[in-house]
Amino acid sequence: MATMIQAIRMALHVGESRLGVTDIFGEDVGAPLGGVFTGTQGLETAWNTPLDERGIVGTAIGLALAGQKPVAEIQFCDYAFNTIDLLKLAGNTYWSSGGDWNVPMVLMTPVGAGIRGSLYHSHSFDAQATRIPGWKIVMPSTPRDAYGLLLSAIQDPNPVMFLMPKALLRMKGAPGEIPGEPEDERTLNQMIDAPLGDRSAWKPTWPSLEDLFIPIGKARIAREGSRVTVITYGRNVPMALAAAEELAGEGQGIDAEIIDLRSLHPYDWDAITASVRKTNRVLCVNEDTEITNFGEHLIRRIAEELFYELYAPPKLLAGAHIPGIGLADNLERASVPQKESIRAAIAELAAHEP
Amino acid sequence: MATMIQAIRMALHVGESRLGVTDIFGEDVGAPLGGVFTGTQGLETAWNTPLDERGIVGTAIGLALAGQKPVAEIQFCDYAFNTIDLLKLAGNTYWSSGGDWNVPMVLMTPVGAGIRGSLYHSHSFDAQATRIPGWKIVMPSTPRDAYGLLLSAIQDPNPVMFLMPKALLRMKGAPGEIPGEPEDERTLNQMIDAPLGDRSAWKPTWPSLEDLFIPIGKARIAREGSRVTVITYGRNVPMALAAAEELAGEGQGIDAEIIDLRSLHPYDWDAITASVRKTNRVLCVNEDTEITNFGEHLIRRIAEELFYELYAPPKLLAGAHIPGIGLADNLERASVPQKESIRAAIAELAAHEP
Amino acid sequence: MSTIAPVTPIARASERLSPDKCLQIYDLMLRARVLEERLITMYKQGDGYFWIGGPGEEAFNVPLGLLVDKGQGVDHDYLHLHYRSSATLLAMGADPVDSLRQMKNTATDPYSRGRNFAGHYSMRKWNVAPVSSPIEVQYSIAIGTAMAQRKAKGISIVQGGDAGTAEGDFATALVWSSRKGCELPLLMIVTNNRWGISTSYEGQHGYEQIAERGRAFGMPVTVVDGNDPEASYEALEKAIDYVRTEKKPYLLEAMVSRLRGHSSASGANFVKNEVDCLEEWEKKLEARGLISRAEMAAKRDQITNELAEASKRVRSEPQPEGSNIWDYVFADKNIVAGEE
Amino acid sequence: MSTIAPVTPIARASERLSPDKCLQIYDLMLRARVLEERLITMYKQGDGYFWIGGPGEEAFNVPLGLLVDKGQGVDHDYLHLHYRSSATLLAMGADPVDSLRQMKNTATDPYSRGRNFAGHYSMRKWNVAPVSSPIEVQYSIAIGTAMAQRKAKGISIVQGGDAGTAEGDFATALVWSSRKGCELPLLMIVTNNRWGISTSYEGQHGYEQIAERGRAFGMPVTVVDGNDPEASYEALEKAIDYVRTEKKPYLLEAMVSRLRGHSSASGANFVKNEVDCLEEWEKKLEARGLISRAEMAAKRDQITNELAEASKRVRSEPQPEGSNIWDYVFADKNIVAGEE
Ligand SMILES: Cc1ncc(C[n+]2csc(CCOP(=O)(O)OP(=O)(O)O)c2C)c(N)n1
Ligand SMILES: Cc1ncc(C[n+]2csc(CCOP(=O)(O)OP(=O)(O)O)c2C)c(N)n1
Ligand SMILES: [Mg+2]
Ligand SMILES: [Mg+2]
Repeated sequence: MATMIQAIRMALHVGESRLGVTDIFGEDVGAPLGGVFTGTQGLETAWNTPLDERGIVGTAIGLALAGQKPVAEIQFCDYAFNTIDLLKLAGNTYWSSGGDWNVPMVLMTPVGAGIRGSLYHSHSFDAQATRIPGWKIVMPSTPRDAYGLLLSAIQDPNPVMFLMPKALLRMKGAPGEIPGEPEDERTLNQMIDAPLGDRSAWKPTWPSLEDLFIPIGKARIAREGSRVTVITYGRNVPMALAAAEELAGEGQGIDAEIIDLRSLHPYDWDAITASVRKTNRVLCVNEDTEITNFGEHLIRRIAEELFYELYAPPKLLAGAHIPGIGLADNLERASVPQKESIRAAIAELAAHEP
Repeated sequence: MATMIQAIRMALHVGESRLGVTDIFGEDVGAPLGGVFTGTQGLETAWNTPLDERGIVGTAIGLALAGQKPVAEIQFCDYAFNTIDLLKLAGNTYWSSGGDWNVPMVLMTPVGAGIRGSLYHSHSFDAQATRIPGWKIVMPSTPRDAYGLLLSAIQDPNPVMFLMPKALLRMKGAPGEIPGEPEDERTLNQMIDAPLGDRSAWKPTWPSLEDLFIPIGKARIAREGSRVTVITYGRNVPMALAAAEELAGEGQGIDAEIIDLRSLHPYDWDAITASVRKTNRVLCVNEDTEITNFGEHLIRRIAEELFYELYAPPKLLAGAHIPGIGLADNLERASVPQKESIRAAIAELAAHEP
Repeated sequence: MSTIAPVTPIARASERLSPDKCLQIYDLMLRARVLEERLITMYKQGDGYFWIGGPGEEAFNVPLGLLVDKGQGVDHDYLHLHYRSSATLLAMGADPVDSLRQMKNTATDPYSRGRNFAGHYSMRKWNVAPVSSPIEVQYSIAIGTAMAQRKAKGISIVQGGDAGTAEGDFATALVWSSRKGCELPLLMIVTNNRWGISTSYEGQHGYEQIAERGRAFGMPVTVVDGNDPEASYEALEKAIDYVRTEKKPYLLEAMVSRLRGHSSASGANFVKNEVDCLEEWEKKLEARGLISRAEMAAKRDQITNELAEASKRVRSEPQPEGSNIWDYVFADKNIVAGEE
Repeated sequence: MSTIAPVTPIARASERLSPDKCLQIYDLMLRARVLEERLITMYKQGDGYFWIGGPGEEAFNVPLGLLVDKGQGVDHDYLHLHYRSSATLLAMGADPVDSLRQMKNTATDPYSRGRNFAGHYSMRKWNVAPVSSPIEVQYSIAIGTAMAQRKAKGISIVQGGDAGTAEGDFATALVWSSRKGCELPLLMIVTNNRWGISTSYEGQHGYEQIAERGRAFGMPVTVVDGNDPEASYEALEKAIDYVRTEKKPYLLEAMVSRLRGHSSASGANFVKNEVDCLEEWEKKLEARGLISRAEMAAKRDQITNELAEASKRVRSEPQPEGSNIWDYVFADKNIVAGEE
């Protein structure tokens, strides 16, 4: 029953206690706050950096080169765009040095809309991230996946980006889905959530967590279905599931398969292929802006390699191609996919006959 | 008969002499060098900045806000990746201020491979640029288009990015294609090219250049054809033309239509639609890395909106999705599209029957 | 404030402004404070999604607003502010109701049409560049307006917080504004409240005062007690005058308080362990016999009521439509260059 | 060098190194110079696409290479160099033939497998981080290795040019390395040749010497005559010793020459109006009676011939295959952490 942010915190604890994590750092990551979303509360190696994202990424690269295992945070992905050159460098160091230096760092950053974050707390990062070769990119949609993907990210010898869908950070998982978590939600909260008010004397009590390495590159079939394939990740997974359930409940035979990609690079082409061969109709859903979007890569590849499997034009549902996400609720909702628009897109695709 | 770089220089001269350009600046843009590709030699308002790309972009935004007309250069687009946040800001200022402030700046930067530039002088920028809403993005493939697009960029009240395909900068145009240029190539060189050696006393003599505003958003049909549509821009245009001519010369009826997009955002969807409806087969060619690539946007949209027009799977030919372009000739050639690979792709598409 | 290094002594003032000016400053400080309180109330009542603002900076920001040469174009001053600048805007004459509109993200919000957070001002008619959330980018942008003013009457003024000076853009402004022979008329202000969000000044800096960083670049630097409106007024007057006359850069650091925490994300409750400049100023004005406690209370009540009324009216103003997201993507006129 | 500010007096040396050390330095300076000349010849003969390197920096870079604690891991020194560091590498013991291989972009190039430009070294076994083309990013990365060394024996050394200090990353290194209570063992070196590519130092900086910028951060700063190997040796010894002992940052600026212009893009021809440190050193050694002109000439001939021979051999080494582009995209072992 951990929330996603608790799952992340527990994974970081496992990281620093037995996977060699030496430094967890970023703006407001250390005490007393423990991260603007509480993701780093109570961790032993968490510390506050200067307000300088370039310094954060540079430091992570340097620590990694020195054989450490850094986990760096950019407070919101919206503030990572002055570091793209450094991210590219982290991604090309192993290649440009002909295999001389690998860069084992993890970069975590909250992404996406859904919290009325206005222009600079609503950005997506998946399109940008998948454009940076040499990085592995993961993005969970459940607390369990968050835990298991973060452990794998920490263990990977390459730079790995861990995108945190901020609208899902308080989402609760199924009881016991994180191996070793206490049965009871309140027990967990009392063990690992910092108290309100003065925390100077507080220390967390960590449950005896077990390993769970969710392989990078493997998708999860979040719902089996036969009529339409929906390829999505992060915040849009529960939305797509809800849309699919609604449609299924209506008894029109609209049975959507939902692929939770989890790993954006490398991604699970086998899972995509198998599903498209089965349903013959495909929808990609994500929040990033529409032009030069990662979903467009997936659709381009599907159109190129699975053209003759398709009974309907492949479809993308993505963020509007506009300069920002506006604060007012109407603006935010009109800017990124919603359950209703996903539902309509699935229904529209399902209507196509071969 | 001007080269593309001369055409750019002449457009900048027109800009500063009658379109209100107040400042042309960047690293090594001013005297004595006049730009690493000579694009700013002899210009009155050209000056050298500190070695700081963030300062260059910030200064351009500020000058624009103050009612000036800046043309800023990033020496190689490879060095623009620490300024993406500022580029996003330039692109969102009109929108976020609800129409209060527009940002009339031009950013020019050389892009692409083809000069054995190794990792950091071979980058493309089209995928990155088209991901930044609020910008117009243009990229010429001929000296005439360079001249006409740059004049339009200068006149536009929005931020406009002028991508210079560096492999084509010395390419010569047809005589007289730039209105007002002298008939004779040597005359032009003597008028506007800085001498070797000491240039402290040199001043250019500018021809009486006429206006040519190539509309942003309009493609050019570089070659008419009926069997396959090739959508491309910049360096790949002459390559695609050569491939098409070779194929046409072989008399197998493989007649490719080449669309030189010229304007990447906004782009000419009408021209694309008309061509795809005619040929029913489509190939996108560009040098940027393959995943989350602008050509993938075009193909996704074509697959979505023109699905039933297609006789063959749409195809993308793009840069390999690897961390860099290697120096050795074999590496560079294997990394980005070449005439041979374009030719093979056209032929393969042409072979598909409805 | 024992940590202030002797090398850049803090500028302090004694009674030196006229009674009228003192009361004008008081009126504006009070209005700014009450406005922020109203915005916080709106947030707490669900009439807004997020609050960030400047309670604790009024004693510095009001003088700034009063001293600016307000107008449009290079012959007036450009302002590149951050999200704690409401008092500056009010002192310049902005309508506080517009701030309520931005808080409530109404379609009538003149600063961003319901798109941006509270405190993200934009006023081209007064050279107020759009406030944007990313920390410190305004320092790089201010270089450009200052460059456009090398031969004009106006100057550029850029302001940001202490933690943000760690960003490269702060160094960029120092480097670009001080190039020998190409100095820029740029006043750089750091409003130092000794906090990032939750990260304190201690352990993040290698010097006592941020102003030290200007010295290497040959520019005058001053640290001022930003909780004292008279000291602030004088320091700003001196700095602005220098920049306007010499056409050269100046770095001014103001020590201020953060009275409501970082933002609504940290609760926006009043903190008790920082100097409250308004309270201090009230004490001084009372001691000088310029205004009585009763008059102060009446004034506060009146402003509070006005804004409470206004916030009710704003509630009924229209929200933007979803389709509005497509407005203002591209300009078709060059308005900043005077095109109508 | 009349422009050097008195506030940070240039460190100069008189005869203070032993004759053996002097001759060792001479030997390495000469080898480095001849190597660069060979690389330029290769470029001019079409045996390479681009040349950039360090002729004119030998008197500083050789002492640096000799003084570094060479080895692998945090207990040795990390080096974050730029593209003019061949003399440092040679002084550390690198094989000059490997530089020829990188110039010719052969598959045997150990630094980048034919992928990167000449002078872009990478040697994990000696803690030499990969040289990358983007200016100044090494200053941000060096923070990380220095942080890993707070309790280790090694230090981090980062080096870059003068023009590049305008990038925010230079300020980032100053800020992060000097945080009170969290100082880093980081030696920052600026090799000041008073040029960007074609942009001269004049008019780009607001101070006489870049070293001034370190003062605000409370770190020791020195300017040294980088054309004098003895002064350089002493200044480096002092700086390295300070950083190693105190575990705190130090900023060292070395005034050097650029003897072949910026790169092959500007012709790579010898310039006559700059001090040639090798020539100066030869004069001194001759005056001190340590080596004769004839011996010098013989030595130079011998090295020149060796490298000419080597470059012929390198010509026949294999080029990388096109399919090699897919190698080394992802690591499957954590080699930097010691995994084999
Ligand atoms: C580039 C960037 N990084 C991070 C943030 C998130 N953030 C918002 S305010 C803040 C702290 C700012 O502290 P300071 O500069 O001292 O200004 P203050 O809020 O104290 O006035 C941070 C980290 C941001 N807005 N922009
Ligand atoms: C970020 C970045 N911007 C621009 C360039 C292009 N460039 C290569 S060297 C150079 C000049 C560097 O001058 P300086 O830092 O003084 O070093 P020097 O070459 O003089 O040793 C420039 C502008 C680059 N390599 N990286
Ligand atoms: Mg602060
Ligand atoms: Mg230099």
